[in-house]
Amino acid sequence: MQPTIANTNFKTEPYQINMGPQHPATHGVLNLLLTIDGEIIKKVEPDLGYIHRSIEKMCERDSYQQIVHLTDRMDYLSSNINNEAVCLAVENALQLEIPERVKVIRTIIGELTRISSHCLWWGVMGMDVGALTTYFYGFRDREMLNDIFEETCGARLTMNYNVPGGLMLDIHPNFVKRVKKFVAHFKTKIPEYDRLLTDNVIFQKRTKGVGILSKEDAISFGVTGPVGRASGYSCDVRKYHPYSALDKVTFKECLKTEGDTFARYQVRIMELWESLSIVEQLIDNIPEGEHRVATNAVIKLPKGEYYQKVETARGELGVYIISTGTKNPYRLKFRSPGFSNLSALNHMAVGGKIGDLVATMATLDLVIPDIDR
Amino acid sequence: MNKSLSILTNIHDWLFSIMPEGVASIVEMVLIGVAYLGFFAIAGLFLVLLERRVAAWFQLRIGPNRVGYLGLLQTMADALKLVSKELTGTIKADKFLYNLAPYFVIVSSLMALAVFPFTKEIQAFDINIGVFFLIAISSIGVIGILIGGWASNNKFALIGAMRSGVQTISYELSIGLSLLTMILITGSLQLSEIVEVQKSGWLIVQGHVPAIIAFMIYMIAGTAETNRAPFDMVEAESELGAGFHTEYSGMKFAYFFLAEFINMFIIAAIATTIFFGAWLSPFGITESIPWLGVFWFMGKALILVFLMMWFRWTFPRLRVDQLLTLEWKYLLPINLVNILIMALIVWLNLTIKF
Amino acid sequence: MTNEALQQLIGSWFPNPEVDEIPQIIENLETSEVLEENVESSKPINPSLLEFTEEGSQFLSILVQPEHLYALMNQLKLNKQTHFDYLFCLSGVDWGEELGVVYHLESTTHRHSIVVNVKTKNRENPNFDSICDIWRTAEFHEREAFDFFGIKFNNHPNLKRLFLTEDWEGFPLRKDYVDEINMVIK
Amino acid sequence: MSYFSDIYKGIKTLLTGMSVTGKYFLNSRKGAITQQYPDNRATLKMFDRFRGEVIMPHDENNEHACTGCQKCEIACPNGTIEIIWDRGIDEDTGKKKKKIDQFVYHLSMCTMCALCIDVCPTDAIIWGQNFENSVYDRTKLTRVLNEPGSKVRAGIED
Repeated sequence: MQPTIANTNFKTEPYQINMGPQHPATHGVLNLLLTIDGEIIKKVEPDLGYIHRSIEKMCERDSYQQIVHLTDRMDYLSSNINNEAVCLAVENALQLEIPERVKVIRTIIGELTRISSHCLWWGVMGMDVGALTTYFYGFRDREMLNDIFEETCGARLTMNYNVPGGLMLDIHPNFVKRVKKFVAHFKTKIPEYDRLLTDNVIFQKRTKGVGILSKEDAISFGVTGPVGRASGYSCDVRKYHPYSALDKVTFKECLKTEGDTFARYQVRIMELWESLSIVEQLIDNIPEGEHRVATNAVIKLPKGEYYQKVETARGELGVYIISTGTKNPYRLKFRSPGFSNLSALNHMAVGGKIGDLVATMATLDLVIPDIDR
Repeated sequence: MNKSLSILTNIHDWLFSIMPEGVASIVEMVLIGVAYLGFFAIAGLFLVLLERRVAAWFQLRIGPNRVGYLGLLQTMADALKLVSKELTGTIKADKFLYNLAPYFVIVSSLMALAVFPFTKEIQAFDINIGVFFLIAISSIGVIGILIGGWASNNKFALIGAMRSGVQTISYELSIGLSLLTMILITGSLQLSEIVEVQKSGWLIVQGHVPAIIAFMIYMIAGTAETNRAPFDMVEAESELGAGFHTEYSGMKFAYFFLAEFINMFIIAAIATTIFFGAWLSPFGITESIPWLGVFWFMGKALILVFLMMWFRWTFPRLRVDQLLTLEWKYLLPINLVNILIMALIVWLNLTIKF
Repeated sequence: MTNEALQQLIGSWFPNPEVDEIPQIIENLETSEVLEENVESSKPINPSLLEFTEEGSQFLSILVQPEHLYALMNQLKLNKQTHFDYLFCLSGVDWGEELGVVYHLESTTHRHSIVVNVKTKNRENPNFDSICDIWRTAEFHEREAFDFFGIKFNNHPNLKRLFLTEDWEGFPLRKDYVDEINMVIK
Repeated sequence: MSYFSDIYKGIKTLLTGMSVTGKYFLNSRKGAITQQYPDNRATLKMFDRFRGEVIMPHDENNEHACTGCQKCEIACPNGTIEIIWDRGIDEDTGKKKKKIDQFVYHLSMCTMCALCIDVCPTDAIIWGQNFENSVYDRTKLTRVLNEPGSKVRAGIED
């Protein structure tokens, strides 16, 4: 028989490629082992640990003051909120009475950190879908925030501004003025973000109906933060377990029900507005008072287990401390939001194309040190 | 004839006077080839610099401003660096094809450069099927990309190359059809004649509405043809790293890179020739000084190049299936209807002529 | 639900057969009507197979035997009254002599939380049932616990090292782990 | 007709996006956010609280405020600070008193967490605003903060 196209055994088979650890879209050293059939993704298997520093083990030998600075290096984009989580856990365990001033300042800086993180995310989101200019616009606005942080805390990224018992230093005299200036500036920039990227027809085509995560799956995967809220899962720790001064402000939880990439994008843009409004409510009403209460030089937590949740820019960060009454924690576990969010990536990306995977990953807003801890 | 341009004729005459005819024409060809090669290299480097400066201005940056006056020598320095770099490659690559691919890409874009009427006199090769030649030549480059992507023995490169194939096959149609729309007015494929026709009004004015639609389609398809954002599926750095040229380094990479920018210029130059009257000045204001035609040609082409850069630094990238949807569901049907309308307009003599 | 009510309800699922005169069989657990009756009867808490404690923690904490872990977890999620559908933390812990896993659960409908502890004395080959088909987030967290504590989870679909390389020796977060080169001990 | 309205809306959003970038393009002269770093050294000033490096200020008599209490050494998470001390005779009281011999600071290990400065009872160490810390030799990052021949300022007690 003559070989013809009809009887030739053309076989197609899925193949594997390594996306990362050096890849522009993985935002750090994350390795995704993709099984793809042409362009269609069959399986995504993350390979982690490229920058694992075992912070949990280091915490077991450090004092509680020292642990705080390690948390800066987990999710470096919401470092102040991470600091706050550990400080709150220690303060609750010691049953310290924290001055109102500290609570308000912590909340303001926490929300500014969230804005800063979302600014970076917005820039990178644009870049991941191919609009390279967004990156610089996002960073321009973030720069103002970094300057505010630098002036008050001394550092731009790894701030270590919180200590158990309050704040390391009082706010800088320029702080209020600068924050107000930023709020006024940023209010004109978010509509510009919308005009440039959100409304863009190509962007909407790229993101709508891509990487869908249902509410049930979101809960089952433990997906929190903007990603969970875009699926209709109301999971804002600031609402359900308010900490610091968050019970004194009014803000609405940004919820969407579509659960696709565009919904996650929109939730983050809405959160920018909400965070701005929280900052506005508090910035004029910083109460006078001490910025710190004295603690023992050596903090010893009473024997027991303590769990503190906070809402970082990525979702719910949990700090789980098991203390045996010594100056070090017996075991300290960070429940990092990125780790749980990443676990849903396979579920969301399968069936999509490589471009969809990149867009989905961009809205998961992964920070690799947060996953690798 | 103006003095400055008669130099070219003088050289031609002098060459033929000092040597036999056969030798003289070969020497002349070589000279022209070298001149175009020089132009090619300088234009490529200049376009890279322009792209970087324009990108910087869009992005609140300053751009390269260190090497030379205002950074004008920046790309020269980059080229020097690329020349001195090691040529790496994968072990199991198909060596012959792997090395061939960059030349394929760069030669095809160089060939296309030959037919452009920079002014009335400066046109290396006034072939009578000019537009057809351009369309044919400009799609050879994709074969180089396919070869390079396949021979690299890298899956990312292969995906990029395959995307490139899909993209070029689709968008060739739109380019061809939109140019064909304009050919209906001129009735000739020869570029010099197309320019002649435009002496009574640029084609985009002559053809009014369908011509503008054809121009928009041409610009979209042309951007796709050169694999530039928002159609840079081939490179798609956030998806494929670098796409088809992942495994190329040094000068071989520079060839791909230069070819991309020259292709961008070629697309703009075709648009200039077909839609905007090539070297013709607006309203014939500088008709008395023919050598200014070069200036007009370059100016028009650079404005179109700037437009493509503006696209690139504003828009997100399309996904590969949306790319095909755009072509087959939007551009192609509109284009076909547009040709009909244009035919009607030409038939009923509704074109605008001055 | 208050912690007392939770304790009463959950405790009734696993009665201690040696103490209780009316042994409740675990197979009955699939039907939740039976359970609701149990609550309504509001009999005093039977000495259960589960140990409850609220001491030293803000959550109600349960200590369960490894063999009952999966049934308990399944019930905690499926039961309408408890409905712990959100596993927000899964931590491996080296308790010194024992190895254990701590599960933090929260219900997104009732907004109550609970902690489930499970421990084993077998340090050579610690073994628990995997719960990753109940909460899918557990798949990664269990791999993490396996990676750092060497705790094996039965029925886990893909139990292998997550952070460390495949050829890593030992389990770093155990208290008896020594690495004289890379670990700085103060 | 949604086919044509889609095209119309699509093109409109694209042009809106281009107007945003186009506006920045036209204002590029004054809007640039680039810091041309080595050129702007003269005007570049760090904030007062900027954490560049730990320094120990000395007054005109070559005296510092460090009593050698070693609280910073204990507070440091990374072993960045090493204090080499011995006991000297206090000139006023004649009693034996702890004094520092060398205050060694390993900048290469410092994470700028500010715990040492926070804990210092005499404000002997503060933040320096120097940020150009890169050197070619790693050993240059190990510094002795107290100047040779310096001593504790009189009256400083922890």
